Amino acid sequence: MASTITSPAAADDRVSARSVGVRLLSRPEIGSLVGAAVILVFFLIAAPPFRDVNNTGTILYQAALIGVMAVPVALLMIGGEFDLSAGVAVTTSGLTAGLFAYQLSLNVWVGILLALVVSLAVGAFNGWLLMRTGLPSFLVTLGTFFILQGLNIAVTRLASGAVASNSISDMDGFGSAQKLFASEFKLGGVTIKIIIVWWIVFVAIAAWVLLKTQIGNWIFAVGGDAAAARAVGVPVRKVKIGLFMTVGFFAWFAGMQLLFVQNGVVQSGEGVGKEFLYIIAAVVGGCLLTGGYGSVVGGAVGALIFGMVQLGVVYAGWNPDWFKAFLGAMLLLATIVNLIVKNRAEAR
Amino acid sequence: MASTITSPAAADDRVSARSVGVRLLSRPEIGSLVGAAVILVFFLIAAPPFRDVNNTGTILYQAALIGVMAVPVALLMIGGEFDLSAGVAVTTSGLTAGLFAYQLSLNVWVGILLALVVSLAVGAFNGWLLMRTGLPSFLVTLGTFFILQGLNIAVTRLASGAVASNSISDMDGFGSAQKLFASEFKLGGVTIKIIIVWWIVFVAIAAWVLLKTQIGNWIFAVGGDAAAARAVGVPVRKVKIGLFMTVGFFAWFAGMQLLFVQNGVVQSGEGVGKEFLYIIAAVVGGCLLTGGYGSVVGGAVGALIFGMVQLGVVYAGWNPDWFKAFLGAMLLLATIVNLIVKNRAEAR
Amino acid sequence: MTTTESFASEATNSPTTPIVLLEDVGKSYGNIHALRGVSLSVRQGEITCVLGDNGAGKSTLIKIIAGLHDYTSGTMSVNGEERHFSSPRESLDSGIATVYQDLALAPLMSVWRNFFLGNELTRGPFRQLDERAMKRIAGEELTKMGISIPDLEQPVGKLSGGQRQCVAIARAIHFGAKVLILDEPTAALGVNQSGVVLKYVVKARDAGIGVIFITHNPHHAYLVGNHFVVLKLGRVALDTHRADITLEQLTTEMAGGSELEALSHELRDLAPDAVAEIEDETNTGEKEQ
Amino acid sequence: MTTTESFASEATNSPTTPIVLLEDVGKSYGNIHALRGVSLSVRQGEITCVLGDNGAGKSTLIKIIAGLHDYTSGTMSVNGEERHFSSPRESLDSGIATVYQDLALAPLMSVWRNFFLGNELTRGPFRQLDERAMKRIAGEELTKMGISIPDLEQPVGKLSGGQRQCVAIARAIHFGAKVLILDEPTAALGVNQSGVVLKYVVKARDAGIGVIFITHNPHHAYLVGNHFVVLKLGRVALDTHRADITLEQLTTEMAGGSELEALSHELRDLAPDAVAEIEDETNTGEKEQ
Amino acid sequence: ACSSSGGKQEEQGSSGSGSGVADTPRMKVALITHSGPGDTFWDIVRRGAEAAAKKDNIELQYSSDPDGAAQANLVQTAIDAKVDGIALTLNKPDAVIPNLKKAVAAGIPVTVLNGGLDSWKGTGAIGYFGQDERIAGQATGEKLKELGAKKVICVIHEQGNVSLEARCQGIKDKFGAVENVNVTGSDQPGTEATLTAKLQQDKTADYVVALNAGVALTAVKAAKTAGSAAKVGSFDMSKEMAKAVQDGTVQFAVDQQPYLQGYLAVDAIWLNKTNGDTIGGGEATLTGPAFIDKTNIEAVAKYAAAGTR
Ligand SMILES: Nc1ncnc2c1ncn2[C@@H]1O[C@H](COP(=O)(O)OP(=O)(O)OP(=O)(O)O)[C@@H](O)[C@H]1O
Ligand SMILES: Nc1ncnc2c1ncn2[C@@H]1O[C@H](COP(=O)(O)OP(=O)(O)OP(=O)(O)O)[C@@H](O)[C@H]1O
Ligand SMILES: [Mg+2]
Ligand SMILES: [Mg+2]
Repeated sequence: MASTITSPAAADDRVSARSVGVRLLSRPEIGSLVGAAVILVFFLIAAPPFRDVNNTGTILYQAALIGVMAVPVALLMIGGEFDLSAGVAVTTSGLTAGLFAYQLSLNVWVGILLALVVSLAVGAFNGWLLMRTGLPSFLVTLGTFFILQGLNIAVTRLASGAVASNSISDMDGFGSAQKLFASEFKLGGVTIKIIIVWWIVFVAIAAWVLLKTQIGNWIFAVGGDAAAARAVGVPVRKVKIGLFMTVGFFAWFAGMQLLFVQNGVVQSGEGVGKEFLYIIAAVVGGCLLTGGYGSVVGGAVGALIFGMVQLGVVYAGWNPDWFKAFLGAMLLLATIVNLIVKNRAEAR
Repeated sequence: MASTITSPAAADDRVSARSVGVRLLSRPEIGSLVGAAVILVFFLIAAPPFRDVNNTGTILYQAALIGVMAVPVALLMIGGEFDLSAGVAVTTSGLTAGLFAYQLSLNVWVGILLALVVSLAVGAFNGWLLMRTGLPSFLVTLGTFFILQGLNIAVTRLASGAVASNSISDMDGFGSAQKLFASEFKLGGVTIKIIIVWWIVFVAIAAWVLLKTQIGNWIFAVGGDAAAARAVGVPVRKVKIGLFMTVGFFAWFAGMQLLFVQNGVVQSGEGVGKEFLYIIAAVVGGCLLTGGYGSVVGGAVGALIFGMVQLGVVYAGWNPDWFKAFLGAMLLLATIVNLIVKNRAEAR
Repeated sequence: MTTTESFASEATNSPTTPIVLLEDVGKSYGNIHALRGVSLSVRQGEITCVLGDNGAGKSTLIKIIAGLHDYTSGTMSVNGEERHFSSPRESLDSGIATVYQDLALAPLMSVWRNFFLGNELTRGPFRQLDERAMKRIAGEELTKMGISIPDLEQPVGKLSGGQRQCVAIARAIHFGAKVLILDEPTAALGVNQSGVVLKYVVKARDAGIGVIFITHNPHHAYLVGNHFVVLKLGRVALDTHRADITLEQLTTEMAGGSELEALSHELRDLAPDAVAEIEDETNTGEKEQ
Repeated sequence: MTTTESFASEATNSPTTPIVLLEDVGKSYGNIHALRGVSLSVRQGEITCVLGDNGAGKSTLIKIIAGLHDYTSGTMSVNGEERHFSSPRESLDSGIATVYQDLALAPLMSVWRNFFLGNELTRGPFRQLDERAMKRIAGEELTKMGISIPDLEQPVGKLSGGQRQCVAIARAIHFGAKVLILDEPTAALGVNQSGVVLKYVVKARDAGIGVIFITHNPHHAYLVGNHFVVLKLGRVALDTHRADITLEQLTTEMAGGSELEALSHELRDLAPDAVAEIEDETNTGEKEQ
Repeated sequence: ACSSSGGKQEEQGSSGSGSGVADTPRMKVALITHSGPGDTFWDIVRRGAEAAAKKDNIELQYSSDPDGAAQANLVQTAIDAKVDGIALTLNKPDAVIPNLKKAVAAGIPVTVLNGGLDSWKGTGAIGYFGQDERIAGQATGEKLKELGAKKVICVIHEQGNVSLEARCQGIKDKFGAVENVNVTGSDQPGTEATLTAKLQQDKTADYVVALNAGVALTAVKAAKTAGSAAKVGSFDMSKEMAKAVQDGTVQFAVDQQPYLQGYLAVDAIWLNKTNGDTIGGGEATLTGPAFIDKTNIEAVAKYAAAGTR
């Protein structure tokens, strides 16, 4: 009698098996992958230079420029928050390194380290203020967005007397740093910028962290339902601040790329508006704006879609007046394909 | 015996009375009002021209430029959606009226009507696509944002051969339309642009609709929990499409204001980025980005705060390099004041 | 007393056409077939209890009738007409009011706004909300259910679980027209409030309304039901009238037909030693932890 | 059988220091004073039932112990130390596991991820999630509770109400260390599953864990409880040991002390004419609908 | 960790245009442009204006907003603040002119700089300092012909900007084989990728004309990445641009002397206020175009390095 009650529930015959294919199809990034494939095929047909494998490097570079920052932005979005300051934070990082090294005539690497500290501090400040005030992250990071934008210009002008940082290209350590952040190499005829390699490495690590570690589980949880996560003991505060600091870290990296790809000069007005490109990449890649759902790989695919469309229109040689209209139509196309794939997967 | 059960529940003595003051304090817009007051006092002290009552018109005008569109954007946000195309839709409206009237040599009012039709259609399209695909509104309206931005430039160039619409200032009906949309009058020394009057009228009507009508109730409900609203029979689809069409209507109005304040010429590249100012105004005014909470009056106050800060920095004659940094700090200040007021109210 | 008695049996035997009739209805969520070949009829003045294990498909069934989901096979007719509701509005317009298990309240809206959501009272030429009337009615209805909500302006999200449930039930009862569907309405309710709800259900039935009542409490079911449908893994396992079943049998069916010695303890007035009996089972069970 | 018997009385009489001790605790939400002067003790190997009407303050009370809210007056000591938990993590680290009434599950996350949320198993030098082990354990624990969840990768948001509740309970029981708090755990559960949960509760008690059990079902309470606390409008209205009260008295107390003729019907095996009796009341009631 | 090369330590003393300060009464002049923040070109304009202000004992208030209506309202705030003069750009003439007229009506002398050649007359403004963008474009077209270009890509870094469109249009007027491409000026790496793609797509292009210095330098890099032989010409100067012209990586720069625009626009107000002068005699004073290439860069490089050219 007792065994009847503790015995396992009667076998449930209501579930038809889902093939591995269908299981795969229900991953958040798959829809955007199919969307990317559609866009790729489209441009392979419409834009002859797209077919030239040598141009792959250019397309990947365009994607990587958004894609690197899309990694932490996707993580942050899965964790339920926004960072509107992500775009200008990149400029802040580049400026910090450039101005600091130049003004104090220090080895470039010292400036790089200082920029890292500043970037992490900006992220930590965002996260701290968010948790401290309970304001929506849209507002908090909007504040830092404006503040950083202002500081970028004002401090640069104070230090260098102009609206760009002074060139550090002839200073000690520049060469080695440039090699790390902004060199390029040939791979069978294709010129590959090193940022593409870094991008792939970052995506791989972040995807692994998100799906296969405790931290990743917590990120999903704080984004899906912060109250529930807190109730079962997830350190919501730490996770969110950590996410903002991750954005800081990546902003540092992107800032260094910006600095060294431009021969050691950063324009202080740069970066405004980029935050939305990162968010767009993450959303196109299947991240939910409300948090709790998404994938890092999806964010990368979103960046790829965006990069392909941007350059595809150029490669196709279309009238540039229509550029934005094409871009919009393509984005809609990619996301609707995304949607159809998802619905198909769920109906099976 | 039966009466015992149906009898009213025992009187609950756990609730201490809340004074009218505290009740008032817990309205969503009050926090931002206090924030606005703080900013006002700040600039009254810091910027002498701010004290000159004759300059009120300038400040209100600056606020109204954002505030008019903040009305439907706040409603939409309370209804749980975004519209990233709101900024360029204004330009689209102005261009449509201008180009159409000029190219076909029609009475200006015909162009105005056509622009209304187009604006409403854009809104309806946004809403329809949103409901049809179930995509987040961020993505859908991002698509229309790019498409409209592209069309604005491409169609303008096709029609007028330049990047601005042809002037319609000498055409029939221009004078009467300008009187309606972009005239100004004196009120005891203060020059009041008519858009300020319209703004106040719109805010009053929208606030009334939101708080005192069935539609308003439904807007709160679809934003707070669309599934729950649908379950009790609220026509979620219609409400959301209606909200997008409201944005369309206001975009039409703002477009007409743009057209007639600029003597019948609209630059096709204008409007990009303004959508965020509207959203900022709504959020600063206490609307929840996730929907279901907020107020129209709050959105108006948000626009006022933004306008005051923008001009206050100029009136104070501060170094413009620091402008954005001040703006950010002021925004944070205003929202933190907002928060403190709210918390105080709730703790009472 | 006799009235009811006869009413109940009348309903049982009456050949009135059902208001809602489901025939062979199935529903799949992707690869999960939550309902398969379910037939059910709801008649005027009759309480149909739908019972069954967790995940048996009860809520899915009522969501189909409420218009929240569409069914994927079979037919549903309402008032003799075959229908596919595309939204809950259509179901409501056919006179079907529903209390959902997950409540369907907008958490940030005040109690009275939630109460009247979708059925707002208006007045005047501008169809302004009649706030005063709505607050009064909402307050009265809730008081009648025996709960005290300190402040009707409070957002629903701040109420206790049971208070929220009462709001949903009071609303459905207030607006119910022909069919009233209640999905585990008493789950979060206190003893007092449960009694009130059961009484309301009976009263609704007597007013000629067809009621679908979902519960895990066989006592509640047996107390008011005219007709019992037990679902098991998405299929109808039992469909019987009150006259043809005893409480014991019903309870056995609800527990999935397994032996119920142990469980029946909790369904009777028990002496403390019952605890020990349960204890026994635990010891025979093979869980380690 | 005797073991338990003696255990129960032992617990009742034992002078062991309480693991959790609340003295004169109060809690206000703004202008609502949800709790006032509540004292309560939770002892090892004892089940404390907290009972009371809807909105009486039960959930507020346990949220204080669980570290979700801080209290505004009085003192709480855990393991003899006075504590103000600033987060549930602190409470968990003191060995207190809680099943919340509103469940605390992340709806978009899969069942197994929810089960282990905050207590993930890892392996290898990189502390990678041990998915295989977690899925196995989650599956086993849920099966033991007698529910079948077709697919552990399914998001929790798609489960039925009872299935969700089972996930939360199974998790708390699996990780419970010293104190187990259950806020209306059986509310959405079927007959079968309720029985299993009650058994688990008893088992936890016998393992020396202190249990706080909130329920609206006096049978469930009386079946397992050693100690009963009834809250009324935020104050303790009754605080007694099992030995000092009968089920009838307890039920009366729970219903707020009102006359319970009518309600007791639903608590006993009833013949069909019970319906008529309820009917009677309705007729005497003055509600017009 | 000091650097052995570069850095501030090697910076040369900057050449000031320091001369005496006028003893005329202190004045307040507002400079209101349509520039976005952090733009090198406008930084030079501002420097010119500041130099004039310093010399003339003027307190300069700079403000800018790329949005037409907002710029117009900035003019209104200047009127409200009762400044003694306003220097403004008229790139969005229809938006700004109404308030310009108001300023004039309020007795405030107004000068126009940089943009608005076609619309400043009749507004009551006392002078215009800038170049005719269309003519500058046309001159560039001639120059490209001279240089033997066959196919030109004109890079617009702000889509829908009237002056930029006019430059490309001017080139087209005289040269013909011109194709436009849009980039985002404030995003250098993105600009590089887009230009790379354009050059990969159009292998016949042998000249890229950028419309500001930053984009031109990016175009040089893009041409290298794309493996294209295309040469680069540019509008506007900067420190880096001067170096690029010296190195021969950029063939020429069309200079409109932004420093001069800012300087004259402010100085003209001072002259008007203190001496009733008007510069240009009711006609526009053109500050460009001047072609700077290898032949004459030496004369300019020094000033470019100081940030005044
Ligand atoms: N939206 C959905 N998508 C996928 N599966 C679902 C969905 N809703 C319910 N299910 C599944 O359908 C089955 C039946 O669920 P349902 O909610 O109808 O059960 P129930 O009988 O109401 O259970 P309970 O008594 O626990 O409320 C369950 O296995 C559940 O996991
Ligand atoms: N966050 C909150 N803000 C304001 N008031 C609250 C909040 N949470 C609960 N309350 C109020 O406190 C009182 C007690 O609520 P609580 O949830 O503790 O009741 P409960 O005894 O658990 O009831 P139930 O049996 O219905 O779950 C109620 O009146 C409720 O409205
Ligand atoms: Mg259910
Ligand atoms: Mg509770």
